[in-house]
Amino acid sequence: MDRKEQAKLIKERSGTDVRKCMKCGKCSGRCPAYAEMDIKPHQFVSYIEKGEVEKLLESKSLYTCLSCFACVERCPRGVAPANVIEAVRQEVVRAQGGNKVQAEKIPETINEAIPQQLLVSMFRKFNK
Amino acid sequence: MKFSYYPGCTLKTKAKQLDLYGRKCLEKLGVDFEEIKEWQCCGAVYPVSKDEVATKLSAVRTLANAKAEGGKLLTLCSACHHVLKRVNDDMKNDDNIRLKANNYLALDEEYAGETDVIHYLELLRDYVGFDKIKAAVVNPLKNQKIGAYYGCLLLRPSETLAFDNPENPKIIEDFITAIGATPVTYAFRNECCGAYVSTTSKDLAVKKSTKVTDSAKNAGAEKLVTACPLCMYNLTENGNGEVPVYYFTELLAEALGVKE
Amino acid sequence: MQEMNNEKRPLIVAFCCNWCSYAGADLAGSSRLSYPADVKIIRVPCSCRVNPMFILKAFQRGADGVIICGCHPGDCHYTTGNYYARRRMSLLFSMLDYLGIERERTRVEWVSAAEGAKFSAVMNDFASKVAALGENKRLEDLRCKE
Amino acid sequence: MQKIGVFVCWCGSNIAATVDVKKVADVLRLEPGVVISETYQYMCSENGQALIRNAIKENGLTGIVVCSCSPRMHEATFRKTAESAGLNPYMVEIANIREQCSWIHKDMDEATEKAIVLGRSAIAKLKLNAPLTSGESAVVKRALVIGGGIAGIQSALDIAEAGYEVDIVESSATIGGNMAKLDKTFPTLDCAACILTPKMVDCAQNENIDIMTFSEIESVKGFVGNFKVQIRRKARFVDEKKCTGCGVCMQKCPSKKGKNEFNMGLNNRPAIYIPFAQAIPNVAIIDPEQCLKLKNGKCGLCAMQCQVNAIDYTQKDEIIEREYGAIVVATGYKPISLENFNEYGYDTYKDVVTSLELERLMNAAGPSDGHLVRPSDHKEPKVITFIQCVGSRDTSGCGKPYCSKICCMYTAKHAMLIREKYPDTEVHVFYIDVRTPGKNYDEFFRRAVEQYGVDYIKGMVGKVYEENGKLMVQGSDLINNEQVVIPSDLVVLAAAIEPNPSVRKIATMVTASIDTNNFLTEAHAKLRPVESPTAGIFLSGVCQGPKDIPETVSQASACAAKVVGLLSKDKLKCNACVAHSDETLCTGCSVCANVCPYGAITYVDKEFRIGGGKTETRRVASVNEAVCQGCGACTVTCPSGAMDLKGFSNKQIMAEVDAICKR
Repeated sequence: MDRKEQAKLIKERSGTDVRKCMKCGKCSGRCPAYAEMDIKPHQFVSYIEKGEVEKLLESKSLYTCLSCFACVERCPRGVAPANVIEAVRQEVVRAQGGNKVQAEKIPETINEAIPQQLLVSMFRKFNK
Repeated sequence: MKFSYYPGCTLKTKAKQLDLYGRKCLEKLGVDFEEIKEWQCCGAVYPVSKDEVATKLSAVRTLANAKAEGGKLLTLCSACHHVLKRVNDDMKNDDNIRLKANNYLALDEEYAGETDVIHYLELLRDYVGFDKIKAAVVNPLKNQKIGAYYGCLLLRPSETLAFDNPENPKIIEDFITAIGATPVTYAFRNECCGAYVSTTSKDLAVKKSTKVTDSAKNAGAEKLVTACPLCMYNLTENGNGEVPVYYFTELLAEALGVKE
Repeated sequence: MQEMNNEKRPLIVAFCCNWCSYAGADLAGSSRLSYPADVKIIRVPCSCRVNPMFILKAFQRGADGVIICGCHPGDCHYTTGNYYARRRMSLLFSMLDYLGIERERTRVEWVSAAEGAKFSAVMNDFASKVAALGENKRLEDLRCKE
Repeated sequence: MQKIGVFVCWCGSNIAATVDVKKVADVLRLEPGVVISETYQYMCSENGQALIRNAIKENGLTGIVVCSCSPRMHEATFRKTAESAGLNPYMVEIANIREQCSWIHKDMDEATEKAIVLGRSAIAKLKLNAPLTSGESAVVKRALVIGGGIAGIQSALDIAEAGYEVDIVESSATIGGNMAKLDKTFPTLDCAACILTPKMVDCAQNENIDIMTFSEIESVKGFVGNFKVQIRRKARFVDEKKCTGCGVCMQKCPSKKGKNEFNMGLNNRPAIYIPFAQAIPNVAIIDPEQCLKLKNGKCGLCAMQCQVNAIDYTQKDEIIEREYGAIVVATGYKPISLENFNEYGYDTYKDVVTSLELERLMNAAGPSDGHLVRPSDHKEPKVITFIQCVGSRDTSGCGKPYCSKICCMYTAKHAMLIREKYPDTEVHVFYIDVRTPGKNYDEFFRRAVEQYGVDYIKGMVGKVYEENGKLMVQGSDLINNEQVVIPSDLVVLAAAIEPNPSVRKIATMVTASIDTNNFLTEAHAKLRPVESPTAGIFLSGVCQGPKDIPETVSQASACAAKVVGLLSKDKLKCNACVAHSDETLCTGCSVCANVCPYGAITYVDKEFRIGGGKTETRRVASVNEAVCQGCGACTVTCPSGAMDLKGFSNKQIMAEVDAICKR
């Protein structure tokens, strides 16, 4: 699939209209994980609007976005940057070898106190 | 009015206190409720993507069951509440998802978001009333300075969750006042603790949780209350360790005198 | 030329509001943008002046198509007239549909005083669609025939 | 028996090249009722008109059809021609055989045939024409200005200068509006009071101006030239004519905890007060919610102290009625409520203020006498952060979708004034775009950056929170691609502005149209920007759209010019093609009044003879011909067919349809 097509697909999956963005940067001003992101929330919106997905697919931000929806909540234009990040993450984890979490390694990373819901969430978010 | 009570997986295991005290308090307050029959997993995270339907189906089953039982679905875990409420919103407003979900499930009666998804705190505020709770308190938690921790899942996106003012919520503060304690407001009570990445990026989770617990401590909070098992785990495990975190139902049970 | 006269041409009545569409038609004229002579314009102050009876009358008298042109929504000289027209016509058109008058025989278009080109394009398009449908016999009152 | 004359114009070769004008004239001559049918090269020329005039006189014509260019071009010309020959001007019909025939068709036969049809259609219509006369109505030579801000003041002054009487009705206790609260004005930095208060005094002293403060519009009836307006003069419990404004009462009043509205609630005022030192009228007013005497009957100190016995605790609202020829709406604006923007902490932190509050904090007559201190601890702020576009350009539903237009400039002004007066203060401005079109505006903004070293940060703020006694402003710096956190002492929000909420009620009363943002709609966005589509209603200032002071003043003066133009006429000529109702058919159902955009239709009870010497009284529609604009919406909606439009009657249009469809 060519990149343009892919960008279109991601746009549709996100369910948000990135053209409404007025480039104010409020999403990135609000983001609690900003420092841990190589590509920032407002850039996700901008790249998708331009149809450039390559950088996004390799971004580390896909795994540092906290899915806290602070950016969605406060966008003055009704754009949902978190939905765009999620749509790109889906693009990655759905591809072959895209799983972020290896089931075999689980015992090393978890402890007894982790609630079930968090484990399920982890697989849902980061794996196919 | 009868409420269909939805515990969810975590309340049956790691968050037993949340469930146990929740039920005891409902009985004490005279709320008519029953555990919803054959409940399934809520789906754990709300699938944001528009092309995900299958991952929403288990939530739809629960919602449809609740509709058959009277249409009032009572949730306690913030994470479950978030998923159920948003899936319900999709079933109400997203034609594509509603059509596909109904086609998949082939329920006896088509489901179109008729159920009301009500969080336990909303029940206390809107159906019981904090005044009534105040009157029912036998053991007021005097002299306790408690910070409310909302996190993300109950508040955002406010358009769908419609829980409280997303930037300046007060429902848990009102709850704290009702049980006789002193609420402490602090700036990061609605900021994310980073629970979702606690398994994959521990550093980030520590950073975020510490920010929240520091903010609460500096404002003078002695303890925090939450409704979310994920936040509970993360703030306890990755926070500064100086402010213990409790489920709000536990404090409610204590105040109502039903804690063993 | 002889064939032209023998061939039955469609008859189209166009109601144009005085402030936008009639001026748009004038502009089409002064820009020499042609459209079929089958289109005959009746000037009304506003598209909301068009009584559904006029349209029924036109069909009864043998018109093959009727088009109503008004100012763009929000631009009505009388503020809201075109909104009334739009609502009335959508009701009338569904009734005509029920009577078996093809949908393509009626139309509402918004043409501003600056849109001479649009006026001409709309009339060309409408006339060709109506011509393709052939004669309108459904409502024609034979008693009106000479 | 009708005698119709047909006149076919060649328009040089414009028509004659593609339409066989001779043939058209010959065919139309055979139409029943036609007694003469002529052609001429230029019918609109003096000779052509003379031909028509002579034909009318010689043949005793009852009506004429001119087959020529568009009626939008020469209908008025030929109506005058007819009138000069003694024919009613509305007995003229035009068949448009140029724009809608000769110019768009190439084939001569086809064009000629169409021209004949158009001519026939015009004849058919003409046969049903009736002579019409346009009505006239007198003009009341007095204007009403609703709102006493700078817009209303300027309009009133200009109208009064032209020699007409004006009433200013202002809902608050003084005129002056928002401008009176401002400190300095951009781009010249004049002090607002220095340029406004002389104008306020002019209003008070001008014999043609009557100022009614603390008053509201109760109802508006009538139409252009003849409005009847009821005005509620609210009880201020002080006799305006007696009070001298000495202010002793204010000093003696024991109830001093009222929120000082003029200072945006930043300090307190007594229950009896004069809004500010330069208020016009400079008389006191009692806040009944706060006055001990009015609340529980105990006190009365102010009445005891008043030397002129101006205090009257028994005063009641009074409603007066006046007549006006024109109404100017100048209701102005207010900053939006910030309840949807809790992320900036306006409700939570005392030191987060709006720009209008900052104006008061910086104003020499403000709560801190012009010494800029923060509200919480009255200390001088060392770091001040401005946030722009708070609620402007917001389509999420929390704010307003439009740009408020004035914020970029006043924020630059604030930043500059602070840096000038307190050079050791750090000033940051978060902005999305800096919009400064206008004479000397961008230069002004650049001065803030280049000369005064104000730190402009392109990006929006996501959150304001308190940490260690500082307000932490967390936002984007898009140019540096960073998230910045600025520890500040004072945060200033450039809140969006919205039309004064009272404008909705007023728009309904005067039937002026209003847009989705509650701004009044102008008759034409470009060509009639100061008039409402409703005749006689004029728009001045921000009620029509966001604008700054220079623009407001220009619009206010433009508005006054339009009002003076109207008031200078003794009579207004009305449109002759108006609706009228056939009272024998009308059932008084009110449907027509509901669709009328002008409120031209009212209902009257009328007596009708029903035979046998008996009468019955029925409610029937009555059209005010001075107000009706002749759109015809009512004619189609009328279920009984009683309503019709003169000049475009049902029968006339049906006849045109018939003529066109006849093959």
